Amino acid sequence: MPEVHIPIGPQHPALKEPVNFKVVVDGEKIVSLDLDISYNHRGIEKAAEKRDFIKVVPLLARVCGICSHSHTTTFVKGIEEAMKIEIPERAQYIRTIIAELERMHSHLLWLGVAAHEIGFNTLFMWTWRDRETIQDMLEEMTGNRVVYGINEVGGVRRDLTPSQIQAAFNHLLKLEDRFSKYGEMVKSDQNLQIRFRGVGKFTREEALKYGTVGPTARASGVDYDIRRDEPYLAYAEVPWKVITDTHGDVWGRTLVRLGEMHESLKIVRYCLENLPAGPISVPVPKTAPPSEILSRYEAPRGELVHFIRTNNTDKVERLDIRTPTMANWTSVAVSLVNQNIADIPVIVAAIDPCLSCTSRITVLNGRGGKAGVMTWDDLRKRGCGKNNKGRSVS
Amino acid sequence: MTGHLTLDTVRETMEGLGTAEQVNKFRIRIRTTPERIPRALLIAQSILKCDHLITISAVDNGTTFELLYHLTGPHRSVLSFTIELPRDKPEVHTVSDILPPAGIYERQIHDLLGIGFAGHPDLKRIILNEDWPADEFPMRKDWKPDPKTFYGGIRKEVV
Amino acid sequence: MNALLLAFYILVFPGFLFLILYSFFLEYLDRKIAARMQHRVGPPFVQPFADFIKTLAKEVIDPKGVDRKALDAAPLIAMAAVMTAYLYVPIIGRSPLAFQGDLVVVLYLLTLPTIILFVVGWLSRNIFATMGGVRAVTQMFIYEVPFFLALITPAMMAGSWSISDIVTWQQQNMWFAVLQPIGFIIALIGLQAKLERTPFDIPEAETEIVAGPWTELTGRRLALMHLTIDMAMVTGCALVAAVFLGGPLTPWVITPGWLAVIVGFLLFLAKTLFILLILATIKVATGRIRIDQLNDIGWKYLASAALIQIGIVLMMNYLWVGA
Amino acid sequence: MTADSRTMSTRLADWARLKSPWVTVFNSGACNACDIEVIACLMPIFDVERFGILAKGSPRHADILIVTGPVTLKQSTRLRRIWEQMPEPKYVIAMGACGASGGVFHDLYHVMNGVESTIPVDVWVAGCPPRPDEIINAVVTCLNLMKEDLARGGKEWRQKKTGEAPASGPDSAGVPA
Repeated sequence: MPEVHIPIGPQHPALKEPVNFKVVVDGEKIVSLDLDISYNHRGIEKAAEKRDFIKVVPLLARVCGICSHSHTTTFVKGIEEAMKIEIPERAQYIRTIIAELERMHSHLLWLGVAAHEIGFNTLFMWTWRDRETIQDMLEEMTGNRVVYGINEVGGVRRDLTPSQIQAAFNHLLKLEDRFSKYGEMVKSDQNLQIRFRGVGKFTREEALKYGTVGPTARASGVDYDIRRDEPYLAYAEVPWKVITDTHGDVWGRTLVRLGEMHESLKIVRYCLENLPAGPISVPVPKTAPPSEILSRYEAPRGELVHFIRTNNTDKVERLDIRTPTMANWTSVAVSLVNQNIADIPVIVAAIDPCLSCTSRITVLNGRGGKAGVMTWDDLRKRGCGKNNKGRSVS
Repeated sequence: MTGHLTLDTVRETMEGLGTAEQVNKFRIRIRTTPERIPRALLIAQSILKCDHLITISAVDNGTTFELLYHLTGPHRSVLSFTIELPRDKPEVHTVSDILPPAGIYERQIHDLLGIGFAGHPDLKRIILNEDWPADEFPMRKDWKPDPKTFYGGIRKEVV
Repeated sequence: MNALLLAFYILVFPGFLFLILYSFFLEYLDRKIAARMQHRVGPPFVQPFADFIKTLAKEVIDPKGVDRKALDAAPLIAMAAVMTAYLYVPIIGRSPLAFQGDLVVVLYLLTLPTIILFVVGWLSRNIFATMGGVRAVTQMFIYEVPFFLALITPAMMAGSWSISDIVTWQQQNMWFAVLQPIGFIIALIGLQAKLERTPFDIPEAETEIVAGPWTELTGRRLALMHLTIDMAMVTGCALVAAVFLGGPLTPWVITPGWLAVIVGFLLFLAKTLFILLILATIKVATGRIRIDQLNDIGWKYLASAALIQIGIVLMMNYLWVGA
Repeated sequence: MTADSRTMSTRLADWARLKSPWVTVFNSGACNACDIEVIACLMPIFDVERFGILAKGSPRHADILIVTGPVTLKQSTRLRRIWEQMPEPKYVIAMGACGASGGVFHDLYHVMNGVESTIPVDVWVAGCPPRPDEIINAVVTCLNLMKEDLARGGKEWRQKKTGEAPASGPDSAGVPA
């Protein structure tokens, strides 16, 4: 078969979000690949410079729907560090609970989508059905199923009542045996193993060289986790451990994420049991002193970094968001070369891309890290543009 | 777990390249000049064993452009190399050969702020759409979207 | 069988009208079982019929530079092939049109829909459709050989190439599912692959190449092609039920003719639904495998198992005739 | 309902169109909160398959296009093309605050403030993100709208009533009346 250019995306059933792969294939094997991720760029950083600290939090909660709490916590944690104020212990615990619940529902969502990528819809349905229990918990605590506006500079907006805590304990019991059930099911299921083992594999050096973060890196043995390296919120006091694995392929990432779900559940239970009493927020000055903060946070997908510079006004002088998926895209492009087309959705889903966060980068093609990128116009001239009058599949 | 890098070990390894100062318990900022950045990063990568590039942040503080290279490693502390670029000709050599993920962040900075990266394998347009005018850089402080130029997208009436 | 009764047999009762209604019912049952196993409520009873009528009434879009007439004709050819194959499968007793060798004719006609899918994929000039078409044909090479072998071994034992004779042979002796379990399993796997259902739905892998050969089909073409695949499901289930589970005949002869017909028909329904249950469970319990993995599994395990089955049948024939 | 002047076959076709609406989701630069809520509708708890709603990959097979997100500049060309690829009769549901006016991303430099700027929209859903049951309610309103359109032959009567410019896409004359 001659060199075939296949545009996959931005409208594609496998991708829950708009990403475009221009894949050059020989038969079923991928020769070179170019990802174009910039469909979600909305210009959030420019808008953040025009909003004061109270109005910017709802905007940042909507950078990405699945990890909205991560973005608000990172920003708010940075501003509090700039203002040098200590928020009450109870607010720290509530933020940790919501953060870990978000990690659990994000990993469950990922497990379902990964199973859907290989056509195993039953696991997709079951995992998402159990994710609804976490959604109910989040809705009881924060008032909204997905984008929960519980963070504000100086603490938390809503308090946890004893009845909510009791309801949360019952939910956690139910979730615990569901997680262990999925653990056995995934480990014993031949189908997942055939499609996941040895796919998109890279070693520890490659993982570090291409700058992978989060479960993708921990699956190759890289032992980085911001919750332990630079402890924030209540992670210093809570007994938990970092899950790492040595497989390095999609199968390893599945195991890491399953382990992390169990850890998150333990953290939430611990935080709910010894939730300290006290106020939930602290009055905060309107302006932040001039300073430069690199606020790092362990989002479900990896290391999320907000670079904040304040200059004695009530607005941010510069906010630079680097999202975990952005760091993982290099590794995807490199690990996709000479795999089969059928594996593209699996490998891409393995880093659990959250494109609404990324919306920033196009990546080099696979030949030895050099960047030879085809833009949309080259494709239009060469590939799908010419075969029908503006009605081609984009 | 190896201990955090102390200020004087960093000062001693970086003695000719720039001044170091401790920002907070985890972060040390090193101020250098654009020419020495590739050498500084090589030393950080080899001697100080910083194997993970967190990100490259770019700031337009009205007068000049500032670039910050944040690195971390198994020692768990963060090194931030900061350089300043003149506003009229912002040019610096690329570091994507030393740190492959840098190729990504540099492309974004080039697109949003217009900073040139010499020697970058491919510096084409990334995050703005295809019809965005080439000379407009949205993240610059002095940039305002003027309604006359066409930035892309299709209006419903125009088919 | 005079001409009027034969026409009624072909056109109405166990003929085309019943085939269309039964294929809607089987699709409904398939989706309902899959939904119930996934803890969902599942579609209402009329859903397949509503889908068919709606897609029939949609606008037909022809991408630029596409051969309209060929794309219109392809689904009709596939449908005709499956319908004629259906006539030779015994539904309420020996099929009146049975002749020596109708097993081979049915097997050949059942492969036509896959080839038509490849043609449709090629005609619709869309990269996804062509990829899907190529995959459909490569998959066909892999599962056809074991599927044919699995269905020929009962013919060897029954000593005749007609499905109706195989059914009468089973009436006197044992069912072939009991005599040749390996052949029965391979036939089920082959049927699942022929209907391109989940472990083998590589051609229209929804998450990889949008909808495979179906991408550019719209309006009545989509409706007819979808109906063809449903009819192929009915014919396939009926074929495997007849060849391996004894079809509509009972071991003891029922004297009044009309009672035998009714009992035969009920037996046919029971066996096809049983096979559908197996296929639906396979569909729900597995995920899609890659085309190269299917290649290994197909040739390593299925083909060799089919050959072993033939060896066993030859030995049994020799002993049987010898004893 | 006016006296039923339509023939038997059109009444059957209209009944079928209401009974099996196929949906395709297009993310035009959203924060994917709306997307996971739309997928949550397909899941066991809210299960839209009991109304016959199926999520289809290719726009060729879909009747209703659910657009999430404030249309970014880059996505508006794709959104337009996807909308043109859908066979008649087609309907568009704009999701949440972003679909209506760009929501929290209103007037950002890379956003086109809502789906209405690129393609004609039939149903808007409130909420950020709207809950799955609100999404199902939106599909049901869309079906009612479809029922009235079919009874009056096409979408023109709605345009005349609201006085908005008729959709400039391929008009709905292609529908077999």
